[in-house]
Amino acid sequence: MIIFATQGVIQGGWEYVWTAYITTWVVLAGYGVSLWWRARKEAR
Amino acid sequence: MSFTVERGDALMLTGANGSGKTTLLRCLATALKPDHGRATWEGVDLWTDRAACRPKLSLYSHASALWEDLSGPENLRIWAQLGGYAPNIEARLDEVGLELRHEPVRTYSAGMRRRLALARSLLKEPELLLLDEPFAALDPDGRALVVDIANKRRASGTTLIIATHLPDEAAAVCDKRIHLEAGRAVAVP
Amino acid sequence: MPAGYIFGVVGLFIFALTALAATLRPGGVRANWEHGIGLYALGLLVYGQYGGLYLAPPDTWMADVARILYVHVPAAWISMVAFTWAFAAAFGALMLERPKSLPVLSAATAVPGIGLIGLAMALTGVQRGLAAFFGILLILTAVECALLWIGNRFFNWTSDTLDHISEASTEVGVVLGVLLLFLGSVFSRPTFNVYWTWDPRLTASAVMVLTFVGVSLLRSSVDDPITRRTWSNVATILAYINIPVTYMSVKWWRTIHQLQSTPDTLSSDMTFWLRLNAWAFLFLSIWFVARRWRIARARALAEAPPELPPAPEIP
Amino acid sequence: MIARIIKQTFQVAYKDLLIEWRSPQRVSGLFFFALVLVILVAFTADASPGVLKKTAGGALWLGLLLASARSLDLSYAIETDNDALSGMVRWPVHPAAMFYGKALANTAVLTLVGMALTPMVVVMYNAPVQGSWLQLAAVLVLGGAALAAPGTFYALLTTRARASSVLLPLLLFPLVVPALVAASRATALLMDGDAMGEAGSWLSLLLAFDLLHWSLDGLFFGLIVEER
Repeated sequence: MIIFATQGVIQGGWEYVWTAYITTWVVLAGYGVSLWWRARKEAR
Repeated sequence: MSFTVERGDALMLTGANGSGKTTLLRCLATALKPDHGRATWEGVDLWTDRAACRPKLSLYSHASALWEDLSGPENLRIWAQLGGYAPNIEARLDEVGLELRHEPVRTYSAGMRRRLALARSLLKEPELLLLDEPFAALDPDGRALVVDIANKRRASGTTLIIATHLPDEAAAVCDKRIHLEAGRAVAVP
Repeated sequence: MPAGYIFGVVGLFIFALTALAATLRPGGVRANWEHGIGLYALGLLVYGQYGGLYLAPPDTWMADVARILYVHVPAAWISMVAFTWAFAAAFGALMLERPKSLPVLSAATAVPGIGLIGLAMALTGVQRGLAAFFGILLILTAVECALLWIGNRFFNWTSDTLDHISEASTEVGVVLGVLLLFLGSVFSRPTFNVYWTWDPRLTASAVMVLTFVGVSLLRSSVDDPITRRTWSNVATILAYINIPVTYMSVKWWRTIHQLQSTPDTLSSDMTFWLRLNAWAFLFLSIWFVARRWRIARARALAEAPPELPPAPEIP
Repeated sequence: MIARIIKQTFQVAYKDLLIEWRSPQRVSGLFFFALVLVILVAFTADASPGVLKKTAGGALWLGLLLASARSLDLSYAIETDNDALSGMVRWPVHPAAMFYGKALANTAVLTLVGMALTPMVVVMYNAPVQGSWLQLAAVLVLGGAALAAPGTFYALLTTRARASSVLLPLLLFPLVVPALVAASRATALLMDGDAMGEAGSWLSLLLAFDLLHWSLDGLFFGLIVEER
């Protein structure tokens, strides 16, 4: 768990970092796939 | 299709529903940009120079362009002011056979609205008067009135183009006729 | 030159080369030329994110949580960049409806623009800033008009081309903007102990994203192609111009001080990874815009009316 | 040319206000709509009197904003009933005159509703005006103008687009955030006491927003009013 900066330094917090990175990848990859999908649908 | 009207001519457009009469009139009235081809008035392109053409044209159609909450004379007065035309309201109302009434247009009957809308489109004293189904929703008296007004305008040099389902009525005004079928001019059946 | 820039220069070089090759290719533009920059962006993104997670040093105050910055800050910058493209393309689409006015406007903005820059050199303080700002604005307008003229004259750019680019950029900007808001919320939980703070940056970004969502919706609810083009271009321009005003207003409204997330306040190792990720996001969004542009163009072709025979000349 | 545009502007504004005058139930309906919202904000916030006092400015402008969306829709409904709008384009009324005329009329209506609403807010939120009434009037006029200009612009787009009733708030509300923030902060300061003399800077932000939108929207109106 995170302790809100009592002495100025935040400790740990890797779960937030992982959430952020994984979301980024999911959003970017998801958008890329949606573009590919829509382009294919449009080509037909 | 391609056609020319001379100044003071009266042309009748006939054809079934959806044959393109209204679209053609709207293009001529600068209400619609022609997708293809062009129309000119005395050498001036109707769409690209629409600012110059608009004061000379008037379209009378099923869209009456009236404000429902204002009375008939008020409607006419405001339209006259907006265009900078002489607001001779009583004479205008008299011309289309309406009395000076101060109830809002909301309370008018369909025929009275049509007459008021006709009075509005005549405010401009247009060089080219486009009439889209001018006889619709009018009683026999009203139709006779429209024919009478159209003939008077024509005598004073106004060019008329009338789109109608009733060629017999319009024949009292027009001497030329174009019959449309699916957007193309064909021989009169 | 800081180490991070070399990746940007390489990427822009790849982009310019592939675009030029595609344009000059005899027999028309080959499809999918933009995959070059896309692959480069993907490689850069993998490397940058790995570096952000494991190679970059932890921050003095925020320790490992600061690693979120390597995705958060690029998303913020590049969504802004995408909206800027949308704005520039919308302006271009409006201008290309009157291509003859382009050289005139270009000259008419370049001359006072250069004059203002010259004036800025002689002035000091706020006056200098104002003169420089408007000078740069005018020169940018002049440059865009010149580019539009060249594109129109030699590369067959039309109003539609730029409208499709604007449509694509708006969508990419909205995707990055939504991502940005989510990441901001994830970042603010461990650092401020709340998921959302009404600080100026956050509020202004949220309003900006919502504005452009509105523009996208407007685009999808107009049927006539030409009406849609004009309306959404005008709406894009108004939405973009509103961004600085929104930012100023919410800044005055609530001023909670916040660490500045510009490279200058971070250690040089951290700036390197930040720049690398920003380049990766930039090239990725170029790729996205190009892909999305193709879809928009295909749709426009599908809905275009069939060709009619030429109209007879009016005598 | 300019003289003609100015003349037409006032004719259009006169026409809109005359229509409002002829059907006063519209303006009074707007007033009560805004009033209900102001009351509901107080209900749902369930705040202590001190906090309520601070939210008075925000509640007033929220009520006005939501009422403005309705009023803008209505101001185009009178034009589109019988297609008077296209009639004006072809008459021809200059697009700038149409925009400024309608925007002026909308400003007048919104300011009027705001002026009627202010005493209600003062009483119900127990927020007596401590600043100058003149400044408050300026906030109401400038704020009304700031909602009316982009509103007049976007309401035209949305009346002609599909799904218009959803689209207008989505386009308009994010855009007027600066005006809303400035107007509600200035109102709150004038009601709650302006110790630091900040109301002036909010007024200037409002003025800047007004200048931006009254100039640009008027410029672009010609592009959107024409049905190609």
